[in-house]
Amino acid sequence: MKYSIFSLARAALTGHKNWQPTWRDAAPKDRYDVIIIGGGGHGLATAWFLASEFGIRNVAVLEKGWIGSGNAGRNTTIIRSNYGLPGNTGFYELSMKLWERMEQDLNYNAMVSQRGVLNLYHSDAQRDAFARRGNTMRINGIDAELLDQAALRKMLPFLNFDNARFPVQGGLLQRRGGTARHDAVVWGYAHAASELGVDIIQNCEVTGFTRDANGKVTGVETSRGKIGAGKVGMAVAGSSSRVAAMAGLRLPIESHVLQAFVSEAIKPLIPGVMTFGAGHFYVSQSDKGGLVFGGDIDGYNSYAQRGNLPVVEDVCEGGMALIPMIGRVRLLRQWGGIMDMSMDGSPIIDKSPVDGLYINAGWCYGGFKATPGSGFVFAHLIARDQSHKEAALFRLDRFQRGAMIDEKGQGAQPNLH
Amino acid sequence: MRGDQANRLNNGGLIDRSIALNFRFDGKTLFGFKGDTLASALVANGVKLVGRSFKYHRPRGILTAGSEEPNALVELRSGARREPNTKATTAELYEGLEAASQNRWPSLNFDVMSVNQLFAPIFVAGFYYKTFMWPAKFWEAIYEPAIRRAAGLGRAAQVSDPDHYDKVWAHCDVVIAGSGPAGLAAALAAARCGARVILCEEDFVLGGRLLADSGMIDGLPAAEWVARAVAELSAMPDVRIMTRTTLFGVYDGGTYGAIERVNDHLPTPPEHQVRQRLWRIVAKRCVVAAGAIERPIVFAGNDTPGVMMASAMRSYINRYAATPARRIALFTNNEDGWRTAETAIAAGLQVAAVIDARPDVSPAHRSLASKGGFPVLHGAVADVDGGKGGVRKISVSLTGGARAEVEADGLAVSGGWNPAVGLTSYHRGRPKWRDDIAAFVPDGAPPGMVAAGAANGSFGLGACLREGFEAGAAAARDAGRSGNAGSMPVADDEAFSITPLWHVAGKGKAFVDQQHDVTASDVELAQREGFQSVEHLKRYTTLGMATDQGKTSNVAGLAIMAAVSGKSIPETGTTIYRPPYVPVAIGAFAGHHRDENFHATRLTPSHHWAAEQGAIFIDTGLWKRAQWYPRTGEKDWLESVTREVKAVRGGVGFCDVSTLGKIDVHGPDAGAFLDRVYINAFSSLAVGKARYGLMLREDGIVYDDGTTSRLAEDHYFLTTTTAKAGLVMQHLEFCRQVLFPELDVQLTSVSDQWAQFSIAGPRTRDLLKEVVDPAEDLSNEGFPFMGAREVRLRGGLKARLFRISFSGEMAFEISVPARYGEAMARNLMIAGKPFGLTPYGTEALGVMRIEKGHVAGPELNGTTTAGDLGLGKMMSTKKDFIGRVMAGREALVAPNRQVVVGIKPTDKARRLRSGAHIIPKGETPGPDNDQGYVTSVCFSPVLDQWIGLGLVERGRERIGEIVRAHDPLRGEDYDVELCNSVFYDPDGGRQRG
Amino acid sequence: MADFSWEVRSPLDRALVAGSYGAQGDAGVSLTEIRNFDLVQVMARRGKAGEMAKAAQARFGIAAPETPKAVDIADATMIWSGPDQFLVLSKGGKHTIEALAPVFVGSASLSDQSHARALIGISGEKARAMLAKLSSIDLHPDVFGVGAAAATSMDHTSVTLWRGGDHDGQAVFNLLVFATFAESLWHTILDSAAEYGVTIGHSEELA
Amino acid sequence: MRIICPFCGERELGEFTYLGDAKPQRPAADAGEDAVYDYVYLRDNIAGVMSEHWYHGGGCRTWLKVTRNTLTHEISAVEPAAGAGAAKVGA
Repeated sequence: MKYSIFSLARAALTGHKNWQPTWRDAAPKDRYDVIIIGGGGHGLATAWFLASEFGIRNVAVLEKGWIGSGNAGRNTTIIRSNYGLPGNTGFYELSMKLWERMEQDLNYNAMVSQRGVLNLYHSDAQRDAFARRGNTMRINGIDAELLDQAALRKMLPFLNFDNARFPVQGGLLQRRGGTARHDAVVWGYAHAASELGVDIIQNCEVTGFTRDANGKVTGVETSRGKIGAGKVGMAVAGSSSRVAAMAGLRLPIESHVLQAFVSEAIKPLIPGVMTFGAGHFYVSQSDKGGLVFGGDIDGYNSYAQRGNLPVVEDVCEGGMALIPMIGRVRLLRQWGGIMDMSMDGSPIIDKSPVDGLYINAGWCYGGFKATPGSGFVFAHLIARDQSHKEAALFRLDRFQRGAMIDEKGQGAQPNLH
Repeated sequence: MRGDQANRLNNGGLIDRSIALNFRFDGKTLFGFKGDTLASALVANGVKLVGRSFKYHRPRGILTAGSEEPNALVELRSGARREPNTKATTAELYEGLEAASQNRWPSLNFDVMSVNQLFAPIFVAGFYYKTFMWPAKFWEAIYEPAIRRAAGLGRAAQVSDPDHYDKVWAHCDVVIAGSGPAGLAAALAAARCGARVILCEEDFVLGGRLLADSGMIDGLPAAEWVARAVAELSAMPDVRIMTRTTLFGVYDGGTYGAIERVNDHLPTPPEHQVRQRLWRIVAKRCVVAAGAIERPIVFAGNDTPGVMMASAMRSYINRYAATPARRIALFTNNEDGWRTAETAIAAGLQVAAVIDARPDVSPAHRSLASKGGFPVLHGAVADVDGGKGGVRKISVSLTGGARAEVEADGLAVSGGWNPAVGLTSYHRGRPKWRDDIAAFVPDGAPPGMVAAGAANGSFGLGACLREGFEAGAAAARDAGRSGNAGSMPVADDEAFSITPLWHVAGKGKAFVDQQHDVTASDVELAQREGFQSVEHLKRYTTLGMATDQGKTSNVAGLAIMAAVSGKSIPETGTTIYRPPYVPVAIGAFAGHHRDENFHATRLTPSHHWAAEQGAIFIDTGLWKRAQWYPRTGEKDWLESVTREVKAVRGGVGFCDVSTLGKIDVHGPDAGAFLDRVYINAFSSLAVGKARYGLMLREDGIVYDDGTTSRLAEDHYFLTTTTAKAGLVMQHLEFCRQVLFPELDVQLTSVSDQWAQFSIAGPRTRDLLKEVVDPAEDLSNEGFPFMGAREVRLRGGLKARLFRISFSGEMAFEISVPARYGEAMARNLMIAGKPFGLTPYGTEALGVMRIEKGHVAGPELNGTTTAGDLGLGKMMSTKKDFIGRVMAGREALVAPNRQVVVGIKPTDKARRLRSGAHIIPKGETPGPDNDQGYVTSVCFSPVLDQWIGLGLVERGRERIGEIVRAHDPLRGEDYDVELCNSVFYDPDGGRQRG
Repeated sequence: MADFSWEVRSPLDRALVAGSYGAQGDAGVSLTEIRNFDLVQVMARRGKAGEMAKAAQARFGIAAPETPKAVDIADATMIWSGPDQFLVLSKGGKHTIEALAPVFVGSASLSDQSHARALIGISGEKARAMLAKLSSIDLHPDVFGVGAAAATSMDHTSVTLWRGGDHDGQAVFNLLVFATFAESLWHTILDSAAEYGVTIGHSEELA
Repeated sequence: MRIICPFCGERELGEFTYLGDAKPQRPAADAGEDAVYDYVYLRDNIAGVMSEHWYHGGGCRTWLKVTRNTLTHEISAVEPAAGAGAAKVGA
């Protein structure tokens, strides 16, 4: 069913009684060409790209709960491609380009809003690091601007310029960055993939892999029975280690909780996305009016999907330090997502050592913005058995070879990335 | 009585009629009394229309009398203190209160955006996902700005919050949420047992529902019993009673968050006082006695001003002596709702009718009806006639199909009660369904927490007291208190019968979530479109996501979903409950940590002296460091810094370097220990000598560097960079305690013990001779390069002297105990006067280190190896050390790595900038030929040009090559030469001389 | 030849303004900085905790604290600072690092901390209420009695806190804070105490 | 979260710093690159009870081995690292 203002107006005449489900709630078949484990943004995007770009339509997406119940629905909805290291830079820009055409691709309004992403700097050293990163972006054809304090005073007069512990000196701005409505991304991919014949199977938890005599994966065991597959891709960030363990693999990944927060809805206050450079705080304002904000991970391994008070306080301290006018705005909800924190802060998209099993993992907090790009390159890998060139460095063996992609320079300590 | 409080009863209520308070709502001056909330004062003044809804801008009135209020949200106060979305139902009235309605333009009465109601047929749940997609560019330009302006509720202040907040810790055996009958009984029992008790009540008066619904406890009227209980509790030293305090969250290890609204009941906080205070309460046990929330029934027109929860109506009448209506109809599906009819009659109001959805009504209520002269209609409200002026007429579909109409100006609704299951569910416990009360009750509460009374689904007064008392006593016992809980308060239990009714089908908009304008048909649409999981329902329709967190709407929403999808309510389940229980000001979470107090500030021992000299300070981590010392007439920082560098290179200067991390490494195995943490050897270092050391992480990447001196056979003095001081200490303790526990070594941070100054320049020795006791031999022989030992200063003070140089000049670092730091700076200035001694800051320090090619933070960026820094040869092959194995991985030793190299523009007048990238000459910049970047730059007074260091692919093999510094961010592109990274005195003769 | 004066300056020399601060009326909190003390960290060598204890006993005539306690002797206080380690706080040069070195030779490593800390005495009716804003530990008299000590943090800064003998029936809390953080923490303490009213002073005597 | 430091008693989360899984042991000097790779990079990432290294940096500066459930954050045991204080291994 095509969505448009016209279809809405027609539907209104019949009291909206004729809308079809946004996606088909399928029951599992015996066998698929490709099974994707994980009905989040990445899994559904992979399925859609397999069907739309690579002509593989006999695809199932298996979701243990409801689609979008993992990190796709627990993030702060930011999209950007302001990365500085080879591997990341090109990949996130590929993803950004796919964001820019997503709604037309999917016939679903995911409210991709390019209101800009601004990273603030508070010292010469930070400015220099941003200059390096911004120039990397420009050399890769990505928009980037280095703004000084005068420009920021004009653009964001409410920042704490004059009374601050760490005065804002400037910022690196990517105007094409912004936000998207996270749930709508999930539903949009589900809608479009389903239209192309992909089976979306909810409440279907994978409990194991079936393997042939050579060890090749031949399918999965699930809470709804065995399902055969030519290839199996896992896109289960937050649970990657658990799923990989079913295939006997240990990953360079730890699971950590990242909290996020939303305030009560208020009239427009903050124009784009901004990130405090002297504390753990970033913020944007949703179309509904809530300030959506977050900070650092809690810092310890966790699968609990909830965090503790010190981080709430830390994040709000950052918020008040940067934007002291939000003191009387109230925090409405806090929640936690489980991050696949990799050992260098960058993702893994690669064939696994187990034949027939493909890994998409280790997204740290970069997962949401990567959704379309991840889906595309993972579909490419599964369809062609070859990495897409923009994902060629996201190899699983890069830690063995010493080829880490470590934007923060924190090394093999996931809670510091 | 002051003002026109037309709807104020002449008697009764917990208000102080002797204190009249004047307030303004939407510019109109009104009066209320002390003890009022803004909502009760509005009710007393006959104000029915208080707000406009989120999407359709429908007129809305007050629905509840508590923190679950979805509609009566106002902007409270003005200017910098404006607070959007403040619930009128919990805002205490104070003299001069100002409030304005929200989300309307130009006025509450005439709201242009109410035109949205005309588009309501299109504005169904999720409509925006289906449109606004073409043309693509229009989203940010046209659609979204319009949507953003229309959305949101109140307006936040646009200037810094002028009030203060703080955060406090509290510890107790038992924390209790709520001071209704269950909470008070729990507090009494726990406290009598000897427990340390904290009782949190979000209201400004203790008593909970007892404030509105009377009853008899221990033979006393409830109010009197409450007063006695409070008096007993107040007299106990280990009981803390906190009103205006909401327990909003539970965290791990028995940590609870509570927000105390210390001074929100005053126009502004008194001097030296905070507006609000965040409490972190550590409790062994928690009793949740937070009560229950009465829930609405979804029917057409249920959002008309004048439709109010039945219990709220009782609160306004009994507690505030304010009458929401003159002629009240009651719509109930349970026994409890009838109390409102009793209350209305007792207050002398008319009851128009009671519409009861249950087949049977008790004889007592029948006789009430006949005495009161009002009909009992079996059926349900089908529609409400009324607009912004409020309820006028109610149409009722009677059981059996007939219709009836009731004329009334107020409609009280009771759909039953939902226990407040928030706190008990915040650790992802899922509440369980109880058919007998048609409600979810707590299950899977966090460790140490128990619900009691209405919060546990026990609605009778007697049951509340009993459960509360038992829970309080048990909590005290569990916390190790063995006192006697005394006698349990006793009251009768009222009967509670309910016939669940969620939604009355009919025409017209029937609202589930009033604040977010989610209707019953939106829920049905979501089901039709496949959003059947409750989480999908919530996300698709935004049900329960408003500022009330769905306290009045969630259960009805999922009940309707259950009905349309043919499942039971427990099968349908609830969404995940998330803290905070009530929205909490961001300022309160931040507390003291804002503005200049955001983080602590560290000051060097000579800080105040430097400030006297007019130093410009720079933030380095938490430190304030002197960046340069401007002198009159200097036109910019560069001139000052250049002067400082020249003064050092040509004479002598000094700089406070106390910020370096300093660690005493003691013990017989200290040398062996350092051998394992540094890539180079330290056990071989002679006593009295210093050595530069480099540390790796276990992954083979450089972690930190610094000089370490051997002061005695079993005592090394290790220095770290300023940035890594704390982390290196932690790392070394890990090595000592976890990796190498067999080594006898002890570590102590002495960073704050020593004031350390670098004294550098060819005249350093001349200066030091004036400072150091003449008996000390400072000659090259007596104190050679990299020497380190204790010396005596003139005046007898002992100091440590290190002959090390970061500047490349003849230099010493001198340490004195920190309380002498300022005296040291002053004495150096006195002694150095003849030599033109110049204090220099971190900028000049940086210039000289770049001239000498020393690596620092920008090069030690967490991705570089010792080899990249040109220090690969330091890696010992004779011993194991942290990072040795991983440093050998193929990609870390690849020949094409980016390595440190010197960089200078070919045009000497050109300014070099950090962050510029290195591109081969003649090529178009792209990812494939991006060969590195400039890490550090300075203007070199020695070379009279800008120079820098960079990390460049195969850089050291390319000395002399001309490449491009490509800096599109700043619109620059120029030729630079790759050169030796040591620009100044490459032989090192000056520092050894 | 220059004429030097080696004047000592406490890290709170500038920040501390003697007198009253904050709310008027009877001060709820009293703050006293104690200046110019000797402070030595004593850390047992591997397997030498027993020998260290014996050495301490011999020197001070009383056992050094093995749990978080502070022990007063005539001219010094021994404050627990971690497992198998303690601080010796004294005045008048009797227990300087030079004086203690021979006592602990072979059993413990010593590190001079005399200049690394500032020492603040906190008392008054509202001392606990004020400290509750800074300290996450339970200072209830039943829990943190006279002689109790803690290595803990305030405002993300490491401190050593112990309860000395009561003065005029009121608890006295002693706080050792790192010197370079002292001024910053001092201001935070004043902000926390302002609502109760504060009396401020400094002293050369240990409480 | 609150951790009972074996030396200081129960303290709040903010006084501690997390490192990670305490199970992997640093390989011997001659163990080879694969063993060190495994130690540095690979994790069991347990969903359940896990032994972890925490540092009481905001207190007594002791490294601790904390047994904690990563699903519930419940802490069941805390013990000091082998070399905490003056402990002599094997003594």
